[in-house]
Amino acid sequence: MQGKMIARAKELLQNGTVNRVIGWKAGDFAYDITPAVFNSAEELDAGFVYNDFCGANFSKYLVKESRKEGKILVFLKPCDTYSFNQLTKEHRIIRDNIYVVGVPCDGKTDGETLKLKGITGITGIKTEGDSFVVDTLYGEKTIAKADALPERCLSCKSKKHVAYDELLGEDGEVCESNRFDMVEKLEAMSSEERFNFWRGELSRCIRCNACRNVCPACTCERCVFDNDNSGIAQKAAADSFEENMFHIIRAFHVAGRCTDCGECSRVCPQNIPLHLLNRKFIKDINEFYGEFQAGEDTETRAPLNIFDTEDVEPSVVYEKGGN
Amino acid sequence: MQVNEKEFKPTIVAFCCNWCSYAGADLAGTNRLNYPADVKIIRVPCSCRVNPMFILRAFQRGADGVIMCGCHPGDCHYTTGNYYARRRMTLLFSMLDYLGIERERTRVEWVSAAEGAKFAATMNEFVETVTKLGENKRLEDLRCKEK
Amino acid sequence: MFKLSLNNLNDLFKAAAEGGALYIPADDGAGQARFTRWCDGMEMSKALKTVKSAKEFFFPQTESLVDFKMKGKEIEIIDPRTESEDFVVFGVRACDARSFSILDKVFLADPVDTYYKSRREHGTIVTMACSRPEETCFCTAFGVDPTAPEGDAVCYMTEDELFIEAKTEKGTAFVEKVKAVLTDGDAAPVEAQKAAVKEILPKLPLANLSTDSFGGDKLMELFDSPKWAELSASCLGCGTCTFVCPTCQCYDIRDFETGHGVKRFRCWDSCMFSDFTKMAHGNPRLTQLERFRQRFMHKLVYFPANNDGEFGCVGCGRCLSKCPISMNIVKVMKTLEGESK
Amino acid sequence: MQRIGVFVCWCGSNIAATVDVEAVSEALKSEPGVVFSTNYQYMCSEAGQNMIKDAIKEHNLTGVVICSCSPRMHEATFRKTVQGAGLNPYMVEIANIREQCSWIHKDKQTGTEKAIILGKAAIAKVHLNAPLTAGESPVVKRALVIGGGIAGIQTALDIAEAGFDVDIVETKPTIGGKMTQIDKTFPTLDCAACILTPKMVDCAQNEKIHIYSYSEVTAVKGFVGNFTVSIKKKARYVDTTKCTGCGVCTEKCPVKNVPNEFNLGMNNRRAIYIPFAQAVPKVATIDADYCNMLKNGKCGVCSKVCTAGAIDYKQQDEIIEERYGAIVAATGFNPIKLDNFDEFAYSQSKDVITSLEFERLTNAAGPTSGQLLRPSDGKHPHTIVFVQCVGSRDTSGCGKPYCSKICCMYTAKHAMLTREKYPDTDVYVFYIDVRTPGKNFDEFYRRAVEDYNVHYIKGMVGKVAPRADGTLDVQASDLISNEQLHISADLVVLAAAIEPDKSARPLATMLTASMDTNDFFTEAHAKLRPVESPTAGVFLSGTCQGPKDIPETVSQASAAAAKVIGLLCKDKLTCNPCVAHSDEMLCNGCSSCEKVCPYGAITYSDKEFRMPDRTTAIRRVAAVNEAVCQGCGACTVACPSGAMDLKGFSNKQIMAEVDAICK
Repeated sequence: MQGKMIARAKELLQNGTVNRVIGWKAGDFAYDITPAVFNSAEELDAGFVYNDFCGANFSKYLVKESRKEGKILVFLKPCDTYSFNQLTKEHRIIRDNIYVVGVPCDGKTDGETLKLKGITGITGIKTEGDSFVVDTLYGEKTIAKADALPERCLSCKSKKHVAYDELLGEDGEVCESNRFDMVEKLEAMSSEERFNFWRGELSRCIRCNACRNVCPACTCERCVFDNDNSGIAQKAAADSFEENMFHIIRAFHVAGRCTDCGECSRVCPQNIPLHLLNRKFIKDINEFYGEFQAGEDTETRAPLNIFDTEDVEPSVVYEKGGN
Repeated sequence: MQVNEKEFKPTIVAFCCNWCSYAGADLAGTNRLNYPADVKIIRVPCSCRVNPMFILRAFQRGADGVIMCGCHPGDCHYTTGNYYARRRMTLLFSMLDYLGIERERTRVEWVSAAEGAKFAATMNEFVETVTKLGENKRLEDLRCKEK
Repeated sequence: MFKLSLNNLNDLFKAAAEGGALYIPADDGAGQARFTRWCDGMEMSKALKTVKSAKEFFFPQTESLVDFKMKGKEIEIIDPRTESEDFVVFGVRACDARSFSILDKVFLADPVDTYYKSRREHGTIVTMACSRPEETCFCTAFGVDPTAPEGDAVCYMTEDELFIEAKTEKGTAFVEKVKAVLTDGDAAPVEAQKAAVKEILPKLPLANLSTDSFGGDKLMELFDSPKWAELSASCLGCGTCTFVCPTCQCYDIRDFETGHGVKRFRCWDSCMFSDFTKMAHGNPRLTQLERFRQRFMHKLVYFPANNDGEFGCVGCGRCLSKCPISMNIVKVMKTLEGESK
Repeated sequence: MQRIGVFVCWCGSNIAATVDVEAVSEALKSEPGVVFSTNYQYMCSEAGQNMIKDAIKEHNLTGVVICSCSPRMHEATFRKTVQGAGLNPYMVEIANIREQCSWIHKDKQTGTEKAIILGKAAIAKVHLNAPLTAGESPVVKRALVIGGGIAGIQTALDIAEAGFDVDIVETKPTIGGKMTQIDKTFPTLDCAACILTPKMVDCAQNEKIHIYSYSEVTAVKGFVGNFTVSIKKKARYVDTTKCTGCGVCTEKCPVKNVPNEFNLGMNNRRAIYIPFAQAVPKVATIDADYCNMLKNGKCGVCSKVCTAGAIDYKQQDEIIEERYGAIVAATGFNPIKLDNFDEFAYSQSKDVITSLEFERLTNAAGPTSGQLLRPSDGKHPHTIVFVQCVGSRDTSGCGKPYCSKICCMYTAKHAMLTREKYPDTDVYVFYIDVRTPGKNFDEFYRRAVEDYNVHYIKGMVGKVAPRADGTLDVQASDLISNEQLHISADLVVLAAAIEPDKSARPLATMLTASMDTNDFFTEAHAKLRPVESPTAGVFLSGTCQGPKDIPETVSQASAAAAKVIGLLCKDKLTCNPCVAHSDEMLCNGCSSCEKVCPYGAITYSDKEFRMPDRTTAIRRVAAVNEAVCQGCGACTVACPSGAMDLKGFSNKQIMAEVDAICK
């Protein structure tokens, strides 16, 4: 696929369709891949990669990139296209300045996930069939790809591209996903258990803002938490309340807009399962207001910007089962 | 009320829309219908003005319960405001519940300008519920509690 | 040199925690390690590094500076500091141990930061030599020897034994305190382990990283390099690198209105943030390029310029692992290598 | 820092009995920013108001807090008071210590403590108040009425009567609407044409009224007092200024097989036609779908016979733009299509007809010249079955959930008139309920039953089956005797439900007026503002708001006209200053606010900005039209970046109140 992508990118640069390409650039190790803009065939040859570690979702970069001179080529994986549509819908990106090439994805992993599986000292990675063979300073390790994937890919919601100008490879289908399993598990807990679970998770938050800054739904010109005039600006979580406040408000602000791309959890240095907050809203929206997938198209109104006179009452929260 | 001096007195914030619920609260007053002084009302033009951050703010600053009152669905002065408010609060309260905040600390009630009695009854009931729960510990900000 | 069997580690911790706090790297429940206040039975993490560095013991993420209490129109000013207890941080790696000397240069220089100083005085650092360095490690580039960390006392861990050696007065006091659980040890296994690790170090992928192109005298060449643009292009402007960094020392001072008064506190800040060092007109560094450049110029140029050539990086590699877009000081150094020649 | 004055009212003993007013004014005196605090028996009295005015001057107050009764009672009073002392009226906040404190608490200590907290909240808010100025916007003194039925006609006539220009836009070639097709009107049985036609003529002759017939509204921009409306005048291929309405062309046109919509397709007309004799404007229109000349360029008869030279085959649709101060929607109704009601055999038998078709069959200008004849064979029917609630009060999803309101009365009218004119007919009416509230309505219905022996049967018709002999087998159940009935009918008349005209939905979108789930326009308040839409400057007339009979329609039409006149009388509109405001530097351009605004007050545009990084950027940003915004605040919560805020109820003001209360 990488070869095909480079070839196609070169063609599109050559024939003037685009003047630059946003893609993944190889790093020092097998896994430390950086999003980068490539301006020429030479630059593509020198550093463009597409492999199992290209997890970054480029759609947010387009907020800035699509406002620059000329048209940019962007490679989007299926789940990235949902974010792309959402941003198009919200007028955050200028669609006409972007040429989207959809690329297939079988799930992307990263160095941190491998480390969590106990593989450290990584010096090289080879793909052999369904496994990664990892060279480490302390010998070779083999791990099944399925075991090396992060949660967001194990519960992939769609392998279908919902926005593109052209596709490389076959398009996939919307997947049957078990992505709400953990939310359900939490819902079934007692209130106190849930409280303890979340306190445990959120207390690790260091307010680095990585979740927010990577989130394709968080593209505010200035975030309320950075705006001293908003009345709720914070810098560090000086109290456990502020940890809660930041994550609740952030999840609320992206409710109905979050496409569940999972970038927040991917980038969290503290491995906080932030996607479980967003998924709770998604699950509630599906249950209360009908199935809704943000970013599926560029027209449908967001669930919080519309209503039905017969909507459930807020008391549904007290009436439902569990504790 | 037979409230003993040492008994826990909750702090309750009630957001009331100007056109229905605030008027309903006024009617409760006009009819001399008692409800605990723990309830303090904040007037907003419409329930759709209530931002989730106001509710979190109240808990942060020491509220033990927050209730939002608006016109009955279909009767909004601005026609659609309470429909949006309903969705927002449903989702927000569900999220607070999910985070392990006692779900009985939050509530939405539709009170018309004619429902003074309902307003008073609702507040009595809500205060009783929150009093039973005791002090808000799970969504508190310790800095605000230091006297 | 003293030693104890790893089976008796809990006894060591128990002794160390006597009459004060002991912090050890422990599993955080999410597969990573963090310094945690020890309680009986708590096990030490096997991870090489904690997510956050040990700097927070002396320079916590948030710290109350002063309280103002208001009664009507009267304001009372209160120093919130209480007498600190002595504490021990156990298991600090060589890189983090070096970071304290960097932080000292900032906080203990005139005017002395009394908050920091007080914590430094109350803290004893027990370091742990590295036995399994990782690919992201490059401390040697900054002159750190992972097999021989600094610290008040130094530990070495072999298969089944822990060796401990006091280096300072505080370290001696620590060893005295826990002596009951120790036996005399022989330096040979430690030396053997050191030698084994020294075998590995040259094989680390970043072993050859050079600081030759950097330093206080390379200011303008590096500052003006056109390469900052591509390096910073995908930076998200988050503070991950800053907050996991053992040497980043920037902070913001903010007031929090509690309803009864104001709590003035300081908290970590990041030069990568758009609202860093905000002045009347905003952040003086208007673009992410400038903010990004600031962070690396500070570590590689400004800091050595003001501190006798000492770099503001200890090569712990946390930013390499944690940057959401895998941009880091190593990539910056490799890209800019030669720019100043 | 504000200089705040606090004024605690005793309200006689209403407050003072359960709140220690002295303690309240004393406690609030030490709040930051408070420079003056006092209490008085009746703050709203002249003496009380003077006390406030004097204090403002003496202490240079910049903000005022009044602890008194509900702001719903005296907020306006005190705003005027402070304005009298030179302060901005929006620098006043009221702490409601009567309705929400003294009246509900019996214990004086409790009441006093709460009053102090409420006072502190008001002080906290007033600290953040900013002077607000109500904007003004001019009013274009011209009204637009969309729809030229009896509702639109009446509204237009009343507005014109008051001296304002008014335009009627009607999609059909003539005004008059549904009423022109009705034969007689209940309960008085006067002839519809006789009472409608003079009004149509009045419209045509009134120089204040301009009729755009055969025209449609295609776009609406602007806001109350200042709408700009695009109107498409569809090509009728006849120059209306030349056509005299002589009708020669409609007799000579060789295309004779065009279904005549005026008679619901029960007879034919020509390709060039005048809908009916009393049409206004009385000019011909060429039906382009049928005209040979327009279809293939072969014919031209009408042009040859027209002595006025009015025929213009080259005419094009024309779009004009006009400005209005007020818009009235009067788009009316239609009977529903009966496709979902196969059981009544409407599509299978010509002798199953709708009530409106029945009107035409009994109308002297109808296809049978007023003779009640069966459509299938032209014979006189002897047994007629009327079926009510066809598609009304239907929760199955096939029809409409609401009551169409007029069917009971017109069915009684049809039954009665049939029995009167043709005493030899048997007339059956199947009903669920007979609903006849209205002046002289129930008397009318009872006459049908008692004097005219119409057989009213409570029950539903299950099926109508055409028989080989041409009769219709009506199978029904009589719910009172609990019997299954078979009636052999010659004619079955279905009281089809009525629904809003299809043009209403797109019009509502253009007007940003809201609609209910049945596509009826929603009113600003169901009880108290029934002829206004929630969108300022848009009014509702007739059945576009809900099912109505003629008298109700006419009263509502006049009511809407009164509202329009009230608006057009003003030279300028004062806007509510507590409106939303967008901080352009924070705006993301995402359109969330625009989507939740019930008034269409938010618009987006691309603007050039000097950005904090010293670059120039074109950004899509929201702007609030202060004349249209009503200040609900829905947008402020939809906006994630906090760019939208509400003046007078800003995020920070409300949070300051929260803080003060929760202390």
